[in-house]
Amino acid sequence: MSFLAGFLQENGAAILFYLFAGLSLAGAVGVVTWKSPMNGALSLLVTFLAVAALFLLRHAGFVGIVQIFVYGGGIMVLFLFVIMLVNLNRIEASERVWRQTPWALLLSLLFVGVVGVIARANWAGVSTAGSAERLRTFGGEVVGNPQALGQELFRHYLLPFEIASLFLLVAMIGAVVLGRRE
Amino acid sequence: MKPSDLASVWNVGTEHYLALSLMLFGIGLFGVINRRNLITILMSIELMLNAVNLNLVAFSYQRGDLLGQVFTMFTITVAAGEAAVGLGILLAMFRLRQTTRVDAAQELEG
Amino acid sequence: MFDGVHEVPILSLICFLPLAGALVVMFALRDPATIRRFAFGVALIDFLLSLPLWFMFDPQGPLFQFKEGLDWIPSIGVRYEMGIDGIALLLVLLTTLLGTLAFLSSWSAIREREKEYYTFLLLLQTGMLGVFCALDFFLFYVFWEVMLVPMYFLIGIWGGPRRLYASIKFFLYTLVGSVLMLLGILALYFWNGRGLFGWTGAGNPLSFSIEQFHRIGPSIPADLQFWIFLAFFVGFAIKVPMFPFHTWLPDAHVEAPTAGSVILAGVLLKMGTYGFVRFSLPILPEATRRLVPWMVGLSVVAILYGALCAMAQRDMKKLVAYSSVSHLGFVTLGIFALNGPGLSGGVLQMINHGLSTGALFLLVGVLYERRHTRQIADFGGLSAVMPRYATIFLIVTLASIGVPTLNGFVGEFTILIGAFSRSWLWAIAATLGIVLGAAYMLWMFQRVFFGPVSHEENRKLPDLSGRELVYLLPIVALCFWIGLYPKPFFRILEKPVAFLVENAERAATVATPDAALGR
Amino acid sequence: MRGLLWLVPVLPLLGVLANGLLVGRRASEKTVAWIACGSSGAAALLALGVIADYLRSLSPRPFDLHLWEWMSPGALPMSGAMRGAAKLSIGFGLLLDPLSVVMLFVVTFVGFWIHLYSVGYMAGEPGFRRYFTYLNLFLVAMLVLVLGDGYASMFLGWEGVGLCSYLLIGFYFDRESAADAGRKALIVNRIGDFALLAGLFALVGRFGTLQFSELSSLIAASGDALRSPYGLGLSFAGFVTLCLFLGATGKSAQIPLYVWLPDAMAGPTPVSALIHAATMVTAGVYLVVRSNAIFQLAPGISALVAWVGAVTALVAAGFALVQTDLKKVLAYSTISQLGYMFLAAGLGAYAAAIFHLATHAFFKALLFLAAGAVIHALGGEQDLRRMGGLWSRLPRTARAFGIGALAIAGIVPFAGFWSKDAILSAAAASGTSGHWVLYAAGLLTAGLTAFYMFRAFALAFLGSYRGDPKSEHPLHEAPWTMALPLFILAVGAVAAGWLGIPESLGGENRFGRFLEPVVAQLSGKAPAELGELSQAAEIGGMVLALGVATLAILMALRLYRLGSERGAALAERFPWLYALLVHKAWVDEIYDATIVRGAWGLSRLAAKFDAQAIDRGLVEGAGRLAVFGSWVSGLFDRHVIDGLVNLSAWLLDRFSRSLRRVQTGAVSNYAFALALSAFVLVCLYAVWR
Amino acid sequence: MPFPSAISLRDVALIGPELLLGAAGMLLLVAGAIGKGLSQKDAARVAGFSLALGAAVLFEVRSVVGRVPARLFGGSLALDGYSFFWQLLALASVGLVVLMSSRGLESIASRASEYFALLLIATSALMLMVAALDLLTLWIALETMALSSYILAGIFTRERRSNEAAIKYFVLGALSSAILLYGISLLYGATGTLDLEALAQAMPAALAQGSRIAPLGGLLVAAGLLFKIAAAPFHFWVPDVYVGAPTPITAFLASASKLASFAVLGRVFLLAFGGVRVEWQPVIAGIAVLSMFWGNVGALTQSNVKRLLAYSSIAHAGYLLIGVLAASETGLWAAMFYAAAYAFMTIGAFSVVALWSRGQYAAESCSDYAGLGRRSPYLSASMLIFLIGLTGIPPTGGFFGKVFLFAAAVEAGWTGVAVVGVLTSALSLYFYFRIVVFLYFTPAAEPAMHWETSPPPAISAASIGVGLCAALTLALGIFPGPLIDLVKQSLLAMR
Repeated sequence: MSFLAGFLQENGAAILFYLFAGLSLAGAVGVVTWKSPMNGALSLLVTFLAVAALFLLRHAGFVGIVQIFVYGGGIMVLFLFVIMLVNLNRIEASERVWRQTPWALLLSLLFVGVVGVIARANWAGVSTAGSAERLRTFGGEVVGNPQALGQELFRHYLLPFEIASLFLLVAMIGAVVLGRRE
Repeated sequence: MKPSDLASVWNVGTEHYLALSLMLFGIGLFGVINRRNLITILMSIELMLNAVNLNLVAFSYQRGDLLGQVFTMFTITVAAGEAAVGLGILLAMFRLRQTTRVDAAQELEG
Repeated sequence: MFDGVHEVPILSLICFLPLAGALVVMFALRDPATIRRFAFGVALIDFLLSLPLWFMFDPQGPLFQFKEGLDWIPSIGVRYEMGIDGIALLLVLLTTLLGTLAFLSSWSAIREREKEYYTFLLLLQTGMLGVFCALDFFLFYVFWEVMLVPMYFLIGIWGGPRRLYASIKFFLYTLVGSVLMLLGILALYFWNGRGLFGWTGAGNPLSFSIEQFHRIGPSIPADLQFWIFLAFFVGFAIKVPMFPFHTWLPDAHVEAPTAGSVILAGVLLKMGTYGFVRFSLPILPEATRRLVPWMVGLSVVAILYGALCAMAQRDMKKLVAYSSVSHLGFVTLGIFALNGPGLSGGVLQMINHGLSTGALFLLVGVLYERRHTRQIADFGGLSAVMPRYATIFLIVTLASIGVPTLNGFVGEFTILIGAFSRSWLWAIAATLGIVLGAAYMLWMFQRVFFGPVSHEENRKLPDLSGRELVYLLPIVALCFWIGLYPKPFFRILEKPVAFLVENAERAATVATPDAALGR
Repeated sequence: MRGLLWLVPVLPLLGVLANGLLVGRRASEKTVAWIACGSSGAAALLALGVIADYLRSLSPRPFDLHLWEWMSPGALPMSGAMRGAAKLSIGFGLLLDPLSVVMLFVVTFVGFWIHLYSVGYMAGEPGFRRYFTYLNLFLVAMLVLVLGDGYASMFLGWEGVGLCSYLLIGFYFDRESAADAGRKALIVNRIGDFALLAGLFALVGRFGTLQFSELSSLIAASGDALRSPYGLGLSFAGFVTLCLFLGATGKSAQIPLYVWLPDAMAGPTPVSALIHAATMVTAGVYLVVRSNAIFQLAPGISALVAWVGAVTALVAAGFALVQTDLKKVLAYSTISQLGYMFLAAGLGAYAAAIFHLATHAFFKALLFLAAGAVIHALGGEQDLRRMGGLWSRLPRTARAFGIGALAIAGIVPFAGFWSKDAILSAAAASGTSGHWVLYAAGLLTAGLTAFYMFRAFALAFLGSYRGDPKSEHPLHEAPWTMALPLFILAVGAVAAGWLGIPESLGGENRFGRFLEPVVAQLSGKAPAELGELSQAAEIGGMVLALGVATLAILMALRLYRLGSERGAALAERFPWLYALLVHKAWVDEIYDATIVRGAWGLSRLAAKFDAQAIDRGLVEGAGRLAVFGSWVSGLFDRHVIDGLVNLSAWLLDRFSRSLRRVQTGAVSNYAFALALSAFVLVCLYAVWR
Repeated sequence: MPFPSAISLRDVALIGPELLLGAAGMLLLVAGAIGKGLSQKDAARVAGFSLALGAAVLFEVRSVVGRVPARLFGGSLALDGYSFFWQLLALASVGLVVLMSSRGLESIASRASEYFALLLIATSALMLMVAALDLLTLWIALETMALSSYILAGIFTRERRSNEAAIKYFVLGALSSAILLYGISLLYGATGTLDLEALAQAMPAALAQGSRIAPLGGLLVAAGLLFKIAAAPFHFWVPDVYVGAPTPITAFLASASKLASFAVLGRVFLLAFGGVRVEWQPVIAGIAVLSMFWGNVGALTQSNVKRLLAYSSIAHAGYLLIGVLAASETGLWAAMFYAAAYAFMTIGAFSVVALWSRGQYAAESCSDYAGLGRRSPYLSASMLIFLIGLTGIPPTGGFFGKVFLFAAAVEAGWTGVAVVGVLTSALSLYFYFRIVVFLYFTPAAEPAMHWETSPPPAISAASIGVGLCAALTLALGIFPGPLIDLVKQSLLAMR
C-alpha cells in the first residue's frame, strides 16, 4: 500500500507520461486508420488533448492551455464544420489500403527507425534534469510561466508575432476567397 | 531488466518525449503519404505539427529557456491557419469534383 | 606612324556597321527591293572600310595594330579590346569580301522573308568580324557564341528540306564545343589571377586580355596546360571541323542557302583554326608540343578521310563540304607542324580555302538556282551549254586541287614543306590527299561538264549573268594573285608566324614531336 | 637581248589571253589562227635571238633571270648539312644554260610549226578557238618548265603541261572515251607528281632552296654527306632521286606509269605530235638530266633508271609491232624511244640522252604530222588495215613519213642514227654491271623499231588501197599550212643529227661538248662517258646497228608490202607471242586485277557508286578502290560517328520519357517521393558520416 | 504598460517597405469589401503604385542605414546589402507580375482586390523573409508567403486545373514545411538557439562534440528550403502547379517566391552553416547536378510551354545552387546576378505565354505558336530573347550569369559540376529552340482562328512588361557592370 503510494509518489510523472503518450499515439493511429473522417477527427481530438497534457507535464502550462483552446476548440471545430458542410455521407470513405500502402508503411517505419537510431546516439546521456524555474522566471523574479512567456514574446519576438498576425490575415482571406460560393 | 534500464524507464527524460514525437511524426507522415482523403491528410499534417510542438516543448524544458515554448505558440498559429486554408481548398475541390479524394485531381501529369 | 588614323576606332566601325545596318533593316525598312539594296550597300561599305587596313597595316610594326580599348566590366577585368595582327587582318578582309559576295549571291536566290534574312546575314557579319578583331578573350567568346544564332536561323528558315535537323545539329555541336572551351577560358582566367582550386595562380590583376595570356602562357604548369588545351581543342576542333567532330558539316552545308554555305565554309570554319593559332599555340605551348603527334595524326586522317568521303558523294554541295574537311586537314597539319612554312602556309591556306570553296559554293548555287537540283547525275555536258560558267568552274576547281599559278598550290606546297620537315611519313600521307583531291574534283567536273548533254532541260540553261560574273571574277582574280605573287601575304604573316614559332621553341622541350612521330 | 628572255613565255601567254578573253565567240578562224601562230612564231623568233645572243657571248655562263620572289614562308629548321633555321625563299625566274637552250629551241621551233600545221588540220572544228587557246597555254607552260631556274618554277610548268594535256586530250569532251583518257592522263601524272613533290620537299628540308644554281653547288659541297641513310632504307640522294625518277616515269610514260599515253591518242593528232611526242613527254628526261648532279651520287637509282628505260624501250617496241591503229603504233614507239633516253640518262650519258631527245622531237613530230595528214585525208580513218597504196595518192605526205621512218630506224645519215648510236656506244662502254645486256636490249629495240615503223609504212603507203572505195574520191593532199611544217620538220629529221657527229667519224661531237658544263662529272669515280671506246669498236658498233636496222626494214617491207596477210601468217607461227603482244602483255588487266584483288568482292559494291568505276586500267582500279573506301567511310560517318551522337540523343529521349512517367500527377505519389527524398538525404548523410 | 525596451521606433520605421505593402494589402481588402469593390484595373493600379512606393522607401531606408548592416528587433532582422538586393529584386519581379496580371484574370474580376492584396502581403512577407536573421522569423515569414501562394495558385476556384494545382501545392507544401519545422526543432534542441549568427558559432561546436542531431536538423531544414526553390528531387510539385496555376502566379512562383527562398537558403547555409561547409557541400553538389540533369532532360520531351518552362525552372534551381556550392564570394554574387537575370527572363517568357493565350484558347502547346513569328513579330522577338537568355547565349544576362556561376565552380574546384552544367545548358538549347522552331520555321498550320476572333491588343500593360523584361535581359547581357558592382557591394556589406 505504502509501497504503491511511494511508487506513485516517485513515478507519478512517468506514469502520467506513459498514459498520455499512449493516448496520443492511439489517437494518432486512429486518425490515420479510421475509414470515416468523422471518427478520425474525434481521435485527433484525443491526440490534441493528450499532447496538451504532456505539455503541462513539461511545465509548459500556458502553451498547453493554448493547445487545448486552439486545437481542441478552433481547429477541431473547423474540421467538424467542414465535414458537416461537405455533407458526411457524401464523403465516400476512402479505402485505406492501396498500391502505395506497404511502401508508405515501410518508409514511415524506416524514417522513424533511422532518425531514432541517429538521434539516440546523442540523446542517451543528455541531461534530463531540466529546470522548471527558468521557465517561469523573468528578469530574476518568478512571475509564472504565462507572464514570462509574454515578456519573452513581446521583447524579443515582436516581429514574428506581427508577421503571425499577417499570416492569420492571409489565412482569413484565403478561407474567404476559396470558401466563398459565387 | 537491469536496474539502469529500470531507471531510464522510470525517470522520464527528454529522450522519451523525443521518441514519442518521432513516432507521432512518423504516424502523421504515414497518414499523409498513405491516405487519399484530403481531410485525413490535413489531420495527419496536424499530427506532424503536434509532434514538432512536443519536440520544442521538451527541449525548452531541458534547456530551461522559453524559446521553445514561444516557437510552439507560432506553430499552433500556423497550424490553425493552414487548416483554415486547407479546408478552404477542400471546399473548392468538393464543389468542383463532388469528392474530397485527392486522386480525383490527377489531370496534370507528365 | 598612322596616329592620325588610329584616332578613328576603325575596327569597331567595321565590326558594328553591319549591326547598325541590321537594326535599320529590322525597324526602318519595308520594301524587299530597298532592303536588298540597302543591305548590300552596307556590306559593300563595310568591305571598302576594311580595305584601308591592308594598306595601313605595318608588317614591321607591333604584333597587334589598330588597337582600341575600353573598360567593359571592370569589376571582373573584362575589357572591350580590339586589335588585329597579320593573321586576323587577312581573315577580316576575307570576311568582308565574302560577306559582300554572299549578299550579291542572295539577290535573286532569296525571295521570301527578305527582311529577316538580311537582318540575320548582317548580324552574322558583325559576329564574325568581332571574333577576328577581339583582343579580349571574353569579348572573343561573346562574339563567338552570338554568331551561332543568326547562322542557325539562316539554315533553319531558308534551308533545304532537312533544314530543321541540320540547323539544330549545327547549333548543338558548336555550342557543346564552345561551352567546354569556356571552362578552359575560365581556368586560364583564374590561373592568371589568384589561381584556382589545385593551382596557385600568377597573381596578376584579373584580366581576360589575350596579350596578357600570351605573356603568362608558357609559365602555366604543364598539367593545367593539358586540361585547358583539351577544353580549347573540343571547341576549336568542332568548329574546324577536325576528323571525329565533322559530321555536322555536310548536313549544315547541304541544307544551308548558298550564302549560308559560302560564309559557313569561307569564314566560320576558319574560326576554329584561328582559335588554334591565336590561343592554343601561344598560350599553351607545352601542351601543344606534347600533343603535336595527335594533332598531326588527326589532320592527316581528316585529309584522307574527307577526300574519300567526297569521292562518294552524288550531291555537289556535299562533295564540296567533304572536300572542306580535307582542306582544313591541311590547314591544321600546317599549323601543328609548328614551323615557319607550316604555319604561314596553314594560315594562307585558310584564306585560299575561303576563296576557292566559297567560289565553289557560289557556283553550285548558280546551278541550283537554275535547275533546283544539285545531283551530279542531273547534269553533264554543261561546258557546251554554259562555256563561261564552265571556264570559271574549271579555274576554281584547279585552284582547290592545288595546281600551280593558283592559290591552292602555294598554300599546300608550303604546308607540306613544313610538315615534311616535321615527319616525312605524315607529309607523304598527306600528299596522297592531293592526288585524291585531283581525282574527286576532276571526276565531278567531268561528270558535270563533259560528255554529251544528258538532260534535255539542261540545253536551255542560260550562261552566267552579269551579276554572277561580278561576284565570281574577284575571287578568280584573287586566286591568281595569291597563286602567282603571294609575297605580300607572306610578309604580313611573317611577324605573327615568327612569334608563334619562337613561342613554341621557348617552351621547355620534353619530348620532341619528331621523335614522337617515329622519325 | 637575253634580257628579253622573260618575253618568250609571255608572248604565247598574250596569245592565250587574246584568244581566250578578248576576241569574242564569233571571231573568225583567221583571226584566231593569226593570233595563235603569230604569238608562238614571235616567241620562236625571239627565242632564236636570245639563243644566238647567248651563244655569241664568249664562255657562256648560265644566265639566271630572277623575276620575283614566289614563296617566302618564314624560316625552316634545317636538318642535316646546314644546321639552324634557314629563311626559306622560293623564287620564280628563268635560267638560260646549255641544257635549257637546247630545250628552248626544240620547244619553240617544233611548237611553232605544229601551231601552223594545226591551222589546217583543225579547220572547221567547232572548238577551233578553244583549241588554240589551250595550245598556246601549253606552249607557255612548257617554256616555263624548260626555262624555270628552280624546281619550283619547273614544277609550275610541269603541272601546267599536265593540265593542258588533260584539256587537249579531252578536247572532244563529248566523247566519253576522250574525257576518260584525259582524266586518266592527269591522274597518272598526279601520282608521279606526288612522288616528285616528296623529292622536292626532301631537297628543301635539306638545303632550304630549290634554285638549280644554288642546289648544284650545295650538293657538290655536301658530297658524301648525302649518302648517309635517310628514309625507306635509302641514302638521302637515293631517296630524292627515286622520288624524282618516279615523277619522271609519270610524265614520260615509262614503266610502270606508261599506260596513259596510248589512250592519250584520243586527242587531235597535232596535239599528239606536240605534247605526246616532241615536248611534254620528254620532260621526265629533262628532269633527270637537270638533276644529274644528285643522280650521280645515287649510282643504284641511276642503274635502276637505265634498266627501266631499257625494258620500257624493248617492251613498248614489242607492243608497237602488232598495233593496227597508226597513231597507237606511234604512241608505243614514243614510249620506246623515251625508254632509250632514260637508258642513256641512267648510264650517265646525259648529253646523249638530250641529243636523242632533240632528234626524236623532230622525227617523231614529223611522223605524227604525216600520220595526221593521212588521217586527215582519209577523213579520220586510223586503222592501218584499211589503208594502203597511198604512196601515189599522197606523195608528199608519204615521202615525209618515209624520211621520218628512216630517221627513227637509225639509217645513216638521218638524225636518229647519230643519237641512237651515241646511246648504244654509251651502253657498250658503260661501267654499269650488266651493261652488255643493256646494250643488247638497245640493239634489239633498234631492230624492232625499224621493223614496226616500216611495217606501218608498208601497210599505209604500199600495196593497194583497202579502205571502202567511197571515201577514195575526197582524197586530197594537205593544204600548205600542213605541208610546210612537214617539209621543215623533214629537213630537221635529216640534219638535226649532224650536230653530234662523234669524233670517231672526224666530227667533233659539238652537242656533247656544248652540254659539258651542265652534265659535268662530279669529283669521284665517273661512270663511263662517250668516247672511251676505241675508235674501231665504235665504228664496229655503228655498222652493227646499221646492219640490224636495214635487215629489219627489209623484212618488214617483204612481209607487209602487199598487205598484212603474211604478217598474219607469221603471227600464226608464234600464237603465244602474238597474243602477248596484242594484249600488251595484259598489263592493264594485271594492274586492274592487282588493284582490285585488294578488294575484289567489294569492287562490285563500289561499282554501285558510279559506272565510271567499271572501267579498265590503273586509274579506274584505284578509283574503284577509292570509291569503295569512300563508301565505307561514308558509312562510318553515318553509322559510327553520327551513330554515337544519335545513340546518346536516343538515350536522352528515353530518359526524358521515363522522367515524365515518374510525374504521375497523383499527389500521394508526390508526397511519397518528397518524403523518400528527405529520407534518402538523411540516410546518405548518416552513411557518409 | 511601458513599451518593451528591446524594440525601438527606429526599427519599426526601418521596415517601412514591408509595413507599407502590408498596409496596402489591407487597404485593398477593405476597398474591395465596401460597395461593389474595386475594378481589376484600379486594384492593379493600387498594387503597382504601392510597389513603386515600397521601392522608393526601400531606397530611402538603404540610404539611412548606409553600408553598415543594421540589426533590427533584437537581431531577428538584418538590413544589409544582401537583403536589400533580394528585396529590390522581389519588388521588381512582383511589379512585373502585377503588370502581366492585367491579362487573363477576367474570370475572377470580382476578387481582383483580394488577388492583389495577397500578392502584396506575400511580397512583404517575402521581403521580411530574406532579411530574417533567426529561424523563427524566417519560418513564419516563409509560411506567410507560402500560404498566400497556395491561395493564389487556387484562386480560379472554378477551374479544375487551378484547384488541382492548389491542392498539390498545399499538401506538398504543408508536408515540406512540417519537415522543415521538425528540422528546426532538432536544431534548437542541439544548439539551443535559432539565431543564425549564433548558429554559425554553435554548429561547428556541436559537430565537434559529435552531435548527430544538429546535422540531422540541418538536413531537414535544407530539404524544406530545397522544396521551395524547386530543386530535384523535391521538385515534383513544380510542373503540375506551374501548369495549373494562373500564369501570372506561375511567374510569381518561378521568380519572386523561388528566388527569395534561394536567398534564405543562401543565408542559412553560408551564414549559419558556413563553418561546416565541408559537411554539406557534397550534398548540395549532388542536388545541383541532379536538378540540372532532371530539369533539362525532363524538358526535352515536353510540348506544353508552361510545363517546359517549369522544368527549366527546376534546372535553373540547379544552376543557382552552384553559387551556394562554391561557398565563395564569386559564387554568391554570381548566383545573385543570375537570379536577377533569370527573374526577368522567366517572367518575360511567362508574360508572353499569358499574352498569347486569350479567352478559351490557352496557347500553351508549342504547336499553337506555329507561324507567330510573322503575326506578332515583337512578342516573338522578345520570346526569342528570353529563350536565348535561358539557354545562356550572349548577349543576354543569362549568359553572364551562367558564365560567372561556372567560373565560381571552376575556381572552387567543382569542375565536374561545372562540366555537367555547361553540357546540360548546351542540351537545353534543344528544347528551348523547339519553341523557336515553331515560332519562325513552321508556317501556321490552320488559319489560327483565335487571332481573327480577337486580334492582339496593340499595347497593354502586359506587353509593356514584356518589353521591360526583354530590355533588361539584353541590358544585363551587354552592360552587366552596374549590377555586378551592386551585388558585390551588397556582399561586402554582408560580411
